[in-house]
Amino acid sequence: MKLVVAIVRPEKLNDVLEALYRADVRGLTITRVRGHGGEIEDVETYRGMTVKVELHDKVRLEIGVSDHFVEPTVQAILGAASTGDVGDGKIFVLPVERVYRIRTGEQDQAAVTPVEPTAQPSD
Amino acid sequence: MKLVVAIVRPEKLNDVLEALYRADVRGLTITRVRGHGGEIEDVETYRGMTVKVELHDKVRLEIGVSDHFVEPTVQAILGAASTGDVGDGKIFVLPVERVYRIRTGEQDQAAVTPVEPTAQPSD
Amino acid sequence: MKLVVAIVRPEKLNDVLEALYRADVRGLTITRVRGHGGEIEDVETYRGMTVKVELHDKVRLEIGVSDHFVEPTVQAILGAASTGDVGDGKIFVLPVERVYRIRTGEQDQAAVTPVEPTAQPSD
Amino acid sequence: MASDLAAVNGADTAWMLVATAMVLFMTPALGFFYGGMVRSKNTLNTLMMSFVALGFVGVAWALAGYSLAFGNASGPWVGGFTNALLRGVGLEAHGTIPHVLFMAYQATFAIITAALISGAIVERMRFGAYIAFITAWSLLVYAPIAHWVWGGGWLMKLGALDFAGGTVVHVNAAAAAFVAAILIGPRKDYARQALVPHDVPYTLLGAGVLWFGWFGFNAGSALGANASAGLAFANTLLAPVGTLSAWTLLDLTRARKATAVGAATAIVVGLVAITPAAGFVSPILALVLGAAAAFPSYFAILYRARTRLDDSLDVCAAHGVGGITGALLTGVLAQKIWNNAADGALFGNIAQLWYQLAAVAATIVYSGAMTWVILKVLAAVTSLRATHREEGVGLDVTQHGEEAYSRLEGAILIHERRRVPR
Amino acid sequence: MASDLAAVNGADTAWMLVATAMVLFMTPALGFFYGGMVRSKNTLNTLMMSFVALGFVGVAWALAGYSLAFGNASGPWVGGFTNALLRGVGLEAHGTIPHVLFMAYQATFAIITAALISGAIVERMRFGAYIAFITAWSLLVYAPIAHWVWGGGWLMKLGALDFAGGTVVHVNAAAAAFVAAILIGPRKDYARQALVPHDVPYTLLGAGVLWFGWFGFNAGSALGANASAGLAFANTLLAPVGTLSAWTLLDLTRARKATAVGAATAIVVGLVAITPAAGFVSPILALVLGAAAAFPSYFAILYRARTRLDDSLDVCAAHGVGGITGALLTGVLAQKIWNNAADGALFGNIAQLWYQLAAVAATIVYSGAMTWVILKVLAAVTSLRATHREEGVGLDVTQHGEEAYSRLEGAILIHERRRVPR
Amino acid sequence: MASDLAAVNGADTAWMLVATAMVLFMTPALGFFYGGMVRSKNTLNTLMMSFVALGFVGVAWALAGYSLAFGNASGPWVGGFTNALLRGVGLEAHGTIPHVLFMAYQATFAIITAALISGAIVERMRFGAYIAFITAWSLLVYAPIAHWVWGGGWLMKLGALDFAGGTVVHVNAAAAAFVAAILIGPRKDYARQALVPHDVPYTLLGAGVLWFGWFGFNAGSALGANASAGLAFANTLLAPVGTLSAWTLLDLTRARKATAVGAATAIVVGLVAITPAAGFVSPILALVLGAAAAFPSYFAILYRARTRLDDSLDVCAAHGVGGITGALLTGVLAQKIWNNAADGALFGNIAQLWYQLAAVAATIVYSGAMTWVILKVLAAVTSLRATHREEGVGLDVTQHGEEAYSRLEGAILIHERRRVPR
Ligand SMILES: Nc1ncnc2c1ncn2[C@@H]1O[C@H](COP(=O)(O)OP(=O)(O)O)[C@@H](O)[C@H]1O
Ligand SMILES: Nc1ncnc2c1ncn2[C@@H]1O[C@H](COP(=O)(O)OP(=O)(O)O)[C@@H](O)[C@H]1O
Ligand SMILES: Nc1ncnc2c1ncn2[C@@H]1O[C@H](COP(=O)(O)OP(=O)(O)O)[C@@H](O)[C@H]1O
Repeated sequence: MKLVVAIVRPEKLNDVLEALYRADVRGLTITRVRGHGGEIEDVETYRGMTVKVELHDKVRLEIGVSDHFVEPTVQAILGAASTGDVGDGKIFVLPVERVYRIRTGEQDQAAVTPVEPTAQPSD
Repeated sequence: MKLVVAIVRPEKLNDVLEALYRADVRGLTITRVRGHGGEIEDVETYRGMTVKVELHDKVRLEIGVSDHFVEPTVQAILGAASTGDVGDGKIFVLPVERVYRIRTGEQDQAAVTPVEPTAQPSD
Repeated sequence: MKLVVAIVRPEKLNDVLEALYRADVRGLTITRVRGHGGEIEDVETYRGMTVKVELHDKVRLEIGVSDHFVEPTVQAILGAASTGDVGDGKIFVLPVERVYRIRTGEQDQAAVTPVEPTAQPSD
Repeated sequence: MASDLAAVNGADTAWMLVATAMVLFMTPALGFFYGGMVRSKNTLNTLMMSFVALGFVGVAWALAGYSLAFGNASGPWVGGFTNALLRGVGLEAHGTIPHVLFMAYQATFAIITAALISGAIVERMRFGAYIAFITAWSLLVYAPIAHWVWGGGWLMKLGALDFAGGTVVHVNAAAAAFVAAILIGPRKDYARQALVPHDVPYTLLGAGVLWFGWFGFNAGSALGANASAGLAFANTLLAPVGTLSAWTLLDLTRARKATAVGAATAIVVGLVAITPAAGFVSPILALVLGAAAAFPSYFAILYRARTRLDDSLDVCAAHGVGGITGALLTGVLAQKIWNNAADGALFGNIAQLWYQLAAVAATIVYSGAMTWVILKVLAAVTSLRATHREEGVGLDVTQHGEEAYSRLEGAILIHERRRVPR
Repeated sequence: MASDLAAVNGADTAWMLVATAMVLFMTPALGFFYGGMVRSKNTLNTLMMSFVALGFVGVAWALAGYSLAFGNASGPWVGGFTNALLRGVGLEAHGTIPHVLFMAYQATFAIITAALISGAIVERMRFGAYIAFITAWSLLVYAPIAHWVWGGGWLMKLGALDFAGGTVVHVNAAAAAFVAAILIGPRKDYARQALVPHDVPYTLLGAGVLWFGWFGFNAGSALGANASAGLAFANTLLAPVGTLSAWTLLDLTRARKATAVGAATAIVVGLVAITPAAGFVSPILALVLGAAAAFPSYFAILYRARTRLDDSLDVCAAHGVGGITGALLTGVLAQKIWNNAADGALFGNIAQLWYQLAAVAATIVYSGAMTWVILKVLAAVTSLRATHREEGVGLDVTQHGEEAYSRLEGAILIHERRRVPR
Repeated sequence: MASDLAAVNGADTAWMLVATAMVLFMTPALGFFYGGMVRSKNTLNTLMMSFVALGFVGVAWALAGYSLAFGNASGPWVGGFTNALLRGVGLEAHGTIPHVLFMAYQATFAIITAALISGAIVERMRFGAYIAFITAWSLLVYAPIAHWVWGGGWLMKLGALDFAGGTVVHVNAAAAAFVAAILIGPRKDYARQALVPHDVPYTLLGAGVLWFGWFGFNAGSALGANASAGLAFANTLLAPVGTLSAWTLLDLTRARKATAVGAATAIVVGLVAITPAAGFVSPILALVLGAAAAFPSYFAILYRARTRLDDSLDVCAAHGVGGITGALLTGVLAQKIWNNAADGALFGNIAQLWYQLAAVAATIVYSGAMTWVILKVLAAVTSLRATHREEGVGLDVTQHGEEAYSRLEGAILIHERRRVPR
């Protein structure tokens, strides 16, 4: 089991979700974040005060996948999130020791297998 | 040391916090997130535009615990967060290499032991 | 490769960013979170309803760094984020298996090396 | 049609044009006052409970409500259908203003009274059922009671004093709110979770606009730009001034925190309390009345929160208790030298207090009973409440198909068959 | 200067003072109505498109616009420069109110008409170009058309009925919006992503304040506190009441969800539709007119969303279709016994419908063509659109150097050379 | 009591009823104008600094303030206690409106003037100390100065022109703000962190409502629906129109960004500047005055931000500099043919400029000194500032026990002893 953590541009989120969907990734969690990297900084002014905004809006995806799913997941994100301009973001793959599905208490593999109307969790 | 990451329903947060409290888990960090899983999708309409909302509000808990605390923590969450309906969420247990308590610079075990008025950090 | 996850006080964020900048850490992602630890709880009242607010605003930083960068990064945060009062936060260092830079598809070390105008990513 | 335009007075018309607009403005304001106090997932639903009254209660008023309240065929209980469909409501003078304007002014009262009830049943009622409820209620409850007090009915003849609707509007709405809260039942999370206002600035915004509009409500009830309007105006300024100060001091005394929700509530309570008294008491007594009115409502709110009555936004404590306090204090503090009508108990006319009590009691009984009947009938044909799942997800998405605050993540555009014109 | 002050009527002046303030209040309200419907990164830009009209269109009005619209040298097409720089606009009576007040009242109309256009081009136009556009537009398009209908021009003489500006304001702005949306082109994400309103309560707030202000707009157009104002007022209440109810029922019928954005839109559509008719039709027919006006605009919005026309906030469907519906229904439902001016087709005067049609057609043609010319000329000297990068980042940061909602993370103070006085 | 009601003029009363409501509406608006510019953790505190003035300053006004300002026993320095507790303030005519209404109108001025000061000391003052401060200030500073200029005091007799309170309200509040900012000291993060407005739309909303209300403030100061009110009205429209345009051009010239906070500020500066001049200058000169007033305040704001003076929301630059500019330009641009009172320097009456200067100087000296005394006395008995910890956590939680925007996580309901009635 791995946890794929990806930081992407907000305007690319829809494309990424679609690509993941096509790659049969169903479960994921996203968070609004702000990131700093090599992007140009914006300058804002409020009355006499000038402010440098170093952080840009990004979206963080967190996707728990079984090992053989890591590669397709990463490829889907790389394909859909890239624009070629500085600021496209990063993907981190973290090791996971255990996963639970809260609804059933199922563990590991079974926990991230999507529910099928009548299917029993395989493996 | 492990990091327990749990995605739960927002309406279950209070119950989870209480269960964790009873399990003697004191330190944790939460984030508002949105998740996609097997849940039914909502359809919204804004003027002529129809929109499918695939992401549902969830809360992400992040809890750093020493190894022997992982099991009670997971059990507390499983017990309190489950409703039995699709969408209850997941728990991930990640390995942690080191932990620091910023206030004191203490490391590892000591860093996640709650402060007692006059206690010295054990182990 | 490691992922340094730090929870700090929002009012210390500026100092932390500056310290990281001086430690040559350029890429990072931050999230608004709420945390519970040993802090005093606030009590709020809305009309007849009394409410105990157990969670305090914090900021979570997530910084992917190569192994030899972990120590300076952690030291920078410890130095800048500490006030000595309960509630300063924690740092977790997590192992990372792989990192990708989305813009280029570069992997690992190269992926977190900051872009230099004309530089090629050095190992 | 325009027979005796001569009797239309320009100055009175100028003031009543504005006063009517101001009272209309109160209904959106009420939406914000209430909307700030619910959870964010029910924001639009709460706002819409006020806004939709502007539609359906307005239509009902034009079709029949105005006639039932003010129609010529005036027995003691209800007006007739003489003015149904606004027949006979023209440009001729009604008092000193055009009749159509008088009708419009009264329409704004009917609308906001119905919307007031919503505070007791937010975050859980099916929206369709709500529309049916307030529309029926405005015809069956509001119109008759307005007739009793202002349309020539029995309370008017009895001599009960209600300058701008303390009883007709506030006590009436609160009685209905009480019954509705009981019949519809508490929110599923009530008393189990902290149900915290999601946007207190909205509540303050609502309170600010309500105060502004209330000048039209109270001083407009003089139906002209005269000394009585001036008095009602000054009192509508001074009473909430007193309530706000007293409430803040109560807050500071109890918990050393002057709450903003409390301040917004205090303004409304003060406005409610002065409503029946506005043109009848002296300014300095209005200040006293306002300060005094803080106490019963303040403690009623504290008490209510410990009961099982999920009158979610405290319509009973603010409008009911506040309205009753105001109605009774009108019977105590009224002064003939200020109002040319009647003295209160303090000035020797103890009977007045009984008339006031009669008006309050009659209103509570009739409004409570009829609300019960309307809701029971509705419950027989449709379900009043959203399902538990809908309540969990929030009424914005489930009743309105929208979110109040979208931040755009994960909303996928559904392409419908696209034609390619332009 | 103050020659015949005697003819200034106090009551009329009192009402028009307020009415003018109310109409001015509509422009910020429009900013919120629009601002709630865009994405959060363009909130300030959208608000500023309304607010900046208060500046530049106001200046243009004082310098020349008022004179071009209402100046004495009145041919059929345009006023002269007699009153340029407000020469000759003094305290003397214009009708029954001070001339300066009449000028101020008309200024507020010019301002909001220009701001209305912005709804079609939000989230992508360069702000500097926008300022130049609306300033020129107010002089070259608004002022002449106002002259045609109200300043003694040819439509006035023809006998077209437009009580408060259904054609001059709404149809006019919508024609310009149509052309501007085409020339400036759709947003880069249009029809590719879900572009969802970021703050629906703001839209409702805007609608509430617009309704309040619109009483000044319509009833103020009687230019006095008289029976005609009373009629216009009642109709401005009843028409949106009808539209809101009809729209809600349409929503419920189609998708079982009564949308809040829909309710806000319905209020505006109802107000637009009654604008030309306000002082000309009976109250009950105003209710009917309002309800009827829901249908064309409702379906126009559904249709537009499937086309490639990115009239982003549906200025054409709300103000264009609504305005045309209102103008034509004025020609059908007007009644001489209510307005002392003309009957409509329903009451035997079929010709009136043709006058109305002529006014609508002339406005659309002139406004559309001139808008095209102005924008083409501007495009020749500067770029009208923000770059794709700017559109991606959002216009708030790129055009205004600000964020609407800052939560403070990562904003670093830049110390400029600091002196050490105080 | 109601002796000479005959002298009450209906039209004047109609206008003044509305004008008073409009000015009252400005105080909540000010709360939003200010509240949008602070950090979110201090939103409610900033709003409450305005709202609470509606309570305590209102009470002080009724008890003694009105009498001190306008009481009959009028020496040059202060009114007496003749009208304390509103004794003798009845329905009789004061000028042409009911005396109670005049008192209410003036109350709204006292309230907003006190609230204006709060902009200099937001995000750090203890709320209890703040209440005590503004209540005392309204009695000891505002009431006497109002007496000097409007109550028959020495500045009135000298012949200083101040139509609606440029000196009494704005220069006065700014002088107090200056002293308060110094005595209370800068916020702990001032000049160390970027203190960015948390909700700019609120600031724009506030500015919009302030403009609306300011028509009541300025045109209402004519105390009747007459030509002078019309002139003041038109000028209150045109001056901010000029300021807003000039400010936007300055912004565009300096940084190519037209800021929204700047636009909101410009509107207020324009309104402040025209306040003393509203009924005294011609409309076209009002436009010029407004445009000219943009410059000093614009650069004062830029300058202030580089000093150590944490006048957090720039009360001095907007109301002080703006008010002085307005007062002096009144002495330059006034024209007898428009105001029947006095010419300014430009029209040959150079002395007028000196009267204006005297009024400004006297106000600054008295207000500054007395504010210093009041705060020093208060500091001797209680602490003026919140602790550093409280400032860090935010004043909403620490002073009011509430959060402005709750998203509900981790709020645990505390069950108090529950009784089980209903
Ligand atoms: N080392 C890192 N750790 C965590 N997040 C990072 C790191 N580097 C970049 N990011 C995230 O990725 C975003 C884009 O990174 P950046 O380096 O600017 O772009 P690119 O990868 O295209 O060079 C940043 O805004 C930040 O959110
Ligand atoms: N593979 C995953 N990785 C990360 N988060 C997930 C994953 N699967 C589900 N989630 C989170 O858990 C929530 C509920 O998951 P879902 O699969 O719908 O429910 P259930 O676990 O009851 O089948 C989702 O909304 C999402 O936030
Ligand atoms: N075990 C933990 N896991 C995750 N986050 C924690 C943990 N303990 C503390 N935190 C975070 O750190 C913040 C401060 O922690 P706390 O224990 O109060 O302070 P200190 O480290 O100074 O004793 C908390 O608000 C929370 O966000």
